[in-house]
Amino acid sequence: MMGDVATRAAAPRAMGVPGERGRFGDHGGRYVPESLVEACREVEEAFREAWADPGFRGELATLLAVHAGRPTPLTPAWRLSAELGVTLLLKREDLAHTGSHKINNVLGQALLAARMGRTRLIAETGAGQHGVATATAAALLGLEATVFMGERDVERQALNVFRMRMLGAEVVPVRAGTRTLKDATSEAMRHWVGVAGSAHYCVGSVIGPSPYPYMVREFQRVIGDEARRQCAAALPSAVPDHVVACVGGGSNAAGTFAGFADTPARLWGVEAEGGAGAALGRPGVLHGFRSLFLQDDDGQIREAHSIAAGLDYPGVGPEHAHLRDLGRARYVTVDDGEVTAAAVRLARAEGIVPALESAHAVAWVIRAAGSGELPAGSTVLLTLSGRGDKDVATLMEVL
Amino acid sequence: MMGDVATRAAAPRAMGVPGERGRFGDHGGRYVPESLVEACREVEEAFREAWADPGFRGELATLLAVHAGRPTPLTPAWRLSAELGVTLLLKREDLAHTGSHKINNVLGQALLAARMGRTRLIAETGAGQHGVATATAAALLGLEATVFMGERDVERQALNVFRMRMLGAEVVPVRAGTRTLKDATSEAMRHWVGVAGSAHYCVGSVIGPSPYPYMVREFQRVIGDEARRQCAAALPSAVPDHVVACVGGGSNAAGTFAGFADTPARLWGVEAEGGAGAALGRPGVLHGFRSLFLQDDDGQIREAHSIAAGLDYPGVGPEHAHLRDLGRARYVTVDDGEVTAAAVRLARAEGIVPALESAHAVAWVIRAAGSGELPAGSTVLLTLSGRGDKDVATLMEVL
Amino acid sequence: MNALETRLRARRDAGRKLLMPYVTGGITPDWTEYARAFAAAGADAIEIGVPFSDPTLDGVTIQEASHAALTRGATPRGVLAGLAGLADLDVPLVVSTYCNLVFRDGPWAFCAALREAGASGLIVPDLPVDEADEAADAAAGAGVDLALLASPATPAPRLAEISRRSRGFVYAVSLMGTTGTRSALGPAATALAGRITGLSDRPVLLGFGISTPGQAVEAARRADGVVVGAAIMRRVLAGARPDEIGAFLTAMREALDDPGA
Amino acid sequence: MNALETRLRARRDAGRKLLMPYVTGGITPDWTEYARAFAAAGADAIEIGVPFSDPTLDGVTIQEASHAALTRGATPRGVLAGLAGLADLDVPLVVSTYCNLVFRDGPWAFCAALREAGASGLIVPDLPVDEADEAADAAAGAGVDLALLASPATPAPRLAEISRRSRGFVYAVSLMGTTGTRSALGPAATALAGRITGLSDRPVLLGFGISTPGQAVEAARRADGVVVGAAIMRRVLAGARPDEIGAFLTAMREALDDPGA
Ligand SMILES: Cc1ncc(COP(=O)(O)O)c(C=O)c1O
Ligand SMILES: Cc1ncc(COP(=O)(O)O)c(C=O)c1O
Repeated sequence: MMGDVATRAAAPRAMGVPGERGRFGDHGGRYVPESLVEACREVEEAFREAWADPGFRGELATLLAVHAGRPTPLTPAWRLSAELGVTLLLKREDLAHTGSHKINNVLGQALLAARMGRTRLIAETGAGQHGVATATAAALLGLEATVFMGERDVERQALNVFRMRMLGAEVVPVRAGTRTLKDATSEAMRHWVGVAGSAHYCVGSVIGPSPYPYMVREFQRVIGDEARRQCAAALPSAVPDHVVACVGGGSNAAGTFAGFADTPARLWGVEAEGGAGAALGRPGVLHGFRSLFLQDDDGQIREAHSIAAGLDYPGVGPEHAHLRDLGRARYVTVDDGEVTAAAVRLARAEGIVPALESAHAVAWVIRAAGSGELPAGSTVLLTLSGRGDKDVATLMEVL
Repeated sequence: MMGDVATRAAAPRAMGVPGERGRFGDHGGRYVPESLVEACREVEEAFREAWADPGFRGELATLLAVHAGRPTPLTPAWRLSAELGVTLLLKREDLAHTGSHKINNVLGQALLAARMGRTRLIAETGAGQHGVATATAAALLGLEATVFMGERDVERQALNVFRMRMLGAEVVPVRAGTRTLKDATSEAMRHWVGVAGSAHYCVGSVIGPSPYPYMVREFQRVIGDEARRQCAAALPSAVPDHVVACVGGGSNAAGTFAGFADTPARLWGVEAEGGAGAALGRPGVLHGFRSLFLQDDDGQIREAHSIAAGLDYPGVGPEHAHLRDLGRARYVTVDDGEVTAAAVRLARAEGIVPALESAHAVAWVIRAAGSGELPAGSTVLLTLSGRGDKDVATLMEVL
Repeated sequence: MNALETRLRARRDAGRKLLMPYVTGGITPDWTEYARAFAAAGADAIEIGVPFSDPTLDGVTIQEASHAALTRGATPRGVLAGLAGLADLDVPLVVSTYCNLVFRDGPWAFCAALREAGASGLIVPDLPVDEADEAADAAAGAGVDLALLASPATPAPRLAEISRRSRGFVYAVSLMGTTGTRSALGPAATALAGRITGLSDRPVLLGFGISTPGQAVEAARRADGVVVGAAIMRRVLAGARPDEIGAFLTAMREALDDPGA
Repeated sequence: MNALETRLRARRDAGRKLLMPYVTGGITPDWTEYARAFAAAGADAIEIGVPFSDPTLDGVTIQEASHAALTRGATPRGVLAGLAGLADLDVPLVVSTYCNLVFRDGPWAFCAALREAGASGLIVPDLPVDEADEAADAAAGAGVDLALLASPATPAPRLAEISRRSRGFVYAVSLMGTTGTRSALGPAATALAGRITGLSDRPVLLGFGISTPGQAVEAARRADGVVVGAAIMRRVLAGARPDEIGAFLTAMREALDDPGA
């Protein structure tokens, strides 16, 4: 850990534009079949050009405002704060259209896809949140949508499958491998190879080949940018002492962190014990990027396990791996029991039933409050990435 | 209809403060057991005092903003507008916390209850939306909550029952009568009689004894006030030609209409064919107020039937009965088939899966667009009262 | 002063404690036999409920009775026709029902029909004094006494108004709750009766929850009499025949007449 | 120039069309027998897949084969040990696998292990040329040829770079898709082979979807040879023994040798 300070000082400004070939330190890159290199390059070029275009940004900002309900509020968790002895502010992505932060990214990519002349979106989904968001954006912009979903998830998430179909999307059950998110992602990539000229692959988190981790973070940074302004108005210190978000692939966390990377705020990513790519993973390459993955000694990828379907991914976005290397963010884990208890506690204290993914962040704050990690009196911004409606059936089983 | 103009001219300004004893023309009033008169009077006094207090209003406005996500956006329905030949703007109550406009009213009443020193909220609920909203507001303000729900609805809406319990509310199944909303409302009133000193009855719509219809309309007028401002920014004409909302008890419609009562906008309330108190009901008294109710020749109340649980009420708020008498608003009906088709169409065109209640308003616009009622080229504000997540299981059965 | 109030005052003034039993009209095919049994057991007035689909002030027993009667096909018209068949009884008949049935064809028509059926009183539990003007006029016009209800929560000036405007008697609600039997009479009950008798010399009947002779005696210490409803209907729903109800009321009558026994 | 490329060039220059069959290492207990059958049938090189849990560029057949091999307990170490047992074959062995397995202990260690096991070539389908520096150095250091893939979507300057930096041969991907048998070879396939041969004199093998002698002949018209994978593995998964696969390849060999026949 002695090296940390030097590394940090030497590091380029954290969370800026990634280095050459989409690198975040040692991580990132574009490890895709040659057949997809050109497609990725086109996405990158189109994104860089669009992102530099105030017209595109304005169009996206308008969609986010009039369709998705941005800005989302910053809610002081009065009662939980009093109980925990810290000042806890919740960034309410659960109030965004379709119920989570996923819509921010998806509207950005859908708009980009339309600008690129693509007529169809491809997406992978686990619990179905990203799939529903993609189907939503596609409907809104008059695009088609094909969503790949592990066969097991199709069975477990019948309601979301129906929502996607109602929104006009085609849902393709994936029978390969473990028949869950990891395999749906592989299948979406395979499918993209054949249709890259007409379809855009709408990746759901800060994962995938370059430029996806950067692009998705930029589309999600609206969370952090808004929260930064809102904290400035809500806190005497303007900037919170701690910034906390759950991490699956890491998009809500990346979007949140991006707003605070240049502040003294400590950044915390909370992972599921059984899907802790950043906290417990080892360097590797999957789905087009180099990062940290749960894997065995041979390099075979492990299946992730979490009560929160959205955290059921064995890896983590490359920028998180880099932030961990830099020591700029820290990654911690909570277990399923802590998560369900935290969900109930937040519901009772604040009248908010969080997504089980988001409850991971809450669980860690509950555990850490008052400890050396999160001393009493701290101010904490927590991104509540989604609402718990989708998880009620799961909770009914376990509570 | 020749009398209309005269009546309208002679009428007091529509949607102002109700007349003596909570009257809206012939309707309203306070037809409650003597044991509840004092409780109603206390609520009225407390409400009038609070509503005149900028401190209370400020506190409520803050809660609505930081907790419930207000203002909700006004979304131009681009694609559906083009298809229908009218300009359709959606007021997005589906994006409010807990998924519908119900939270607006409930936060107001919960804040009032706390101000009155009450420690518990009582509520009736049908599908569970108002119950979830009440449980939410109670949790947020540290109050207890008891929610009465027909036994049949408890079975049909298991997820919402669980949500309420997770939020800390007690859910009481009502075994009386038809075991649905009407009976839950009766039971909530019976229960209130015994505990009025310590508990506040949080009525879920613009129904009930005075001051509820007025108070709930005032708490919901935030919909109309926001929409009025948003329309002024979005429409060259500033005011839409038509304002449309679904009507169960009528709270989202009343809140919406309140923002446009003093404009030339035509007001349309859309009811379920099987629950059309305003369109098909006859004068009567139930649940503490005089209004229009579905009933037989003897005066026995009919059970309502709608695919949308929230419209499954045999009456309508007294102010709607009055607006109908005045000719200031018109009430129309759509059937279940039109409603499910409209829900699917909105999903596909705009990426929004509406609550089946809200889909009633959409269905009517789809039917009427281009007709004499809603001529081509009209501008239409439609309040989308809630999101369809709760209805996906129902839709899966019928589609 | 109409027939009902005249009769009740006279009996009270004669030192008798008043007993008004209740039956849900139409609960059985021969429901009027219950009224006859009430009369035989010494009832001073008989309350007949016209069942309503949504009896918001009733507890489970009378809810169930109303539901059963409606399921059997009971209608306001039918119940009033039954009443007309009781013209030979020398006991005032008091109809109780909810606003919606009174207002369906308007209170004037409803009260005229009551009169025609031989009823001399009317109770409408969801019609508080503030809303009672029209119904009171209609009742007065038909020569029917509209009895108003008072509750333990009613503040003093309002209680005075209710006592003043009530006709026939004042119906003192014994507790903050719905109809239904209770194991004990609360302290609010007799206190309310006392408050009313201090404001008006109109007969005061205490109701809600009175189910045993002991409770009736206790209630009648401050009130002029009692209403017994759910305690009867619970038995009727369990299958008790008119003579069995008669026996139950006879015991109550005796206790009221001789509280020391 | 390492062993693999030297051999392939020599054969090509001698006018022979090259045949590189593929087998998933560990797919059966005696999987190396398939490699022996390949050699016996006239393979010019043998591709051995080291199965990976998430084969994102493979179609259902090789996915299934990888899954089956892993379920049987196949590991990179085990597959390489199997390779070492094939040292007596006079056919270059080319290992194909995904980045993650190459990078697990680092490409230097991986390539050294390949070398030790007797492999002379390496294919990593998710390692495009831009990311290949370190692996290329490691392979070169170990004397292993890292063959790069080119696809119909690869633009001209990039194709030149791939052709230049590839070692052993250039792997021309016949179509925009995953591995797996196809009913016909698309026009993109031979066009790509032609584009590459115009840029470099390194042998060009066309792969993905080649499943019949006719397709092989067609492919070899512009390319220097073919890779046959899924067509073999489909048979293996269906239970075909090494001699049956040998017969299948013999037919292909004959067609390549005598396209006119
Ligand atoms: C509500 C919610 N939060 C978090 C996640 C995890 O994704 P990420 O780490 O990219 O934010 C998901 C993924 O489905 C989600 O639905
Ligand atoms: C989404 C939604 N819309 C409308 C209604 C009907 O209520 P109201 O007519 O009071 O707006 C409900 C009631 O539950 C509802 O949940």
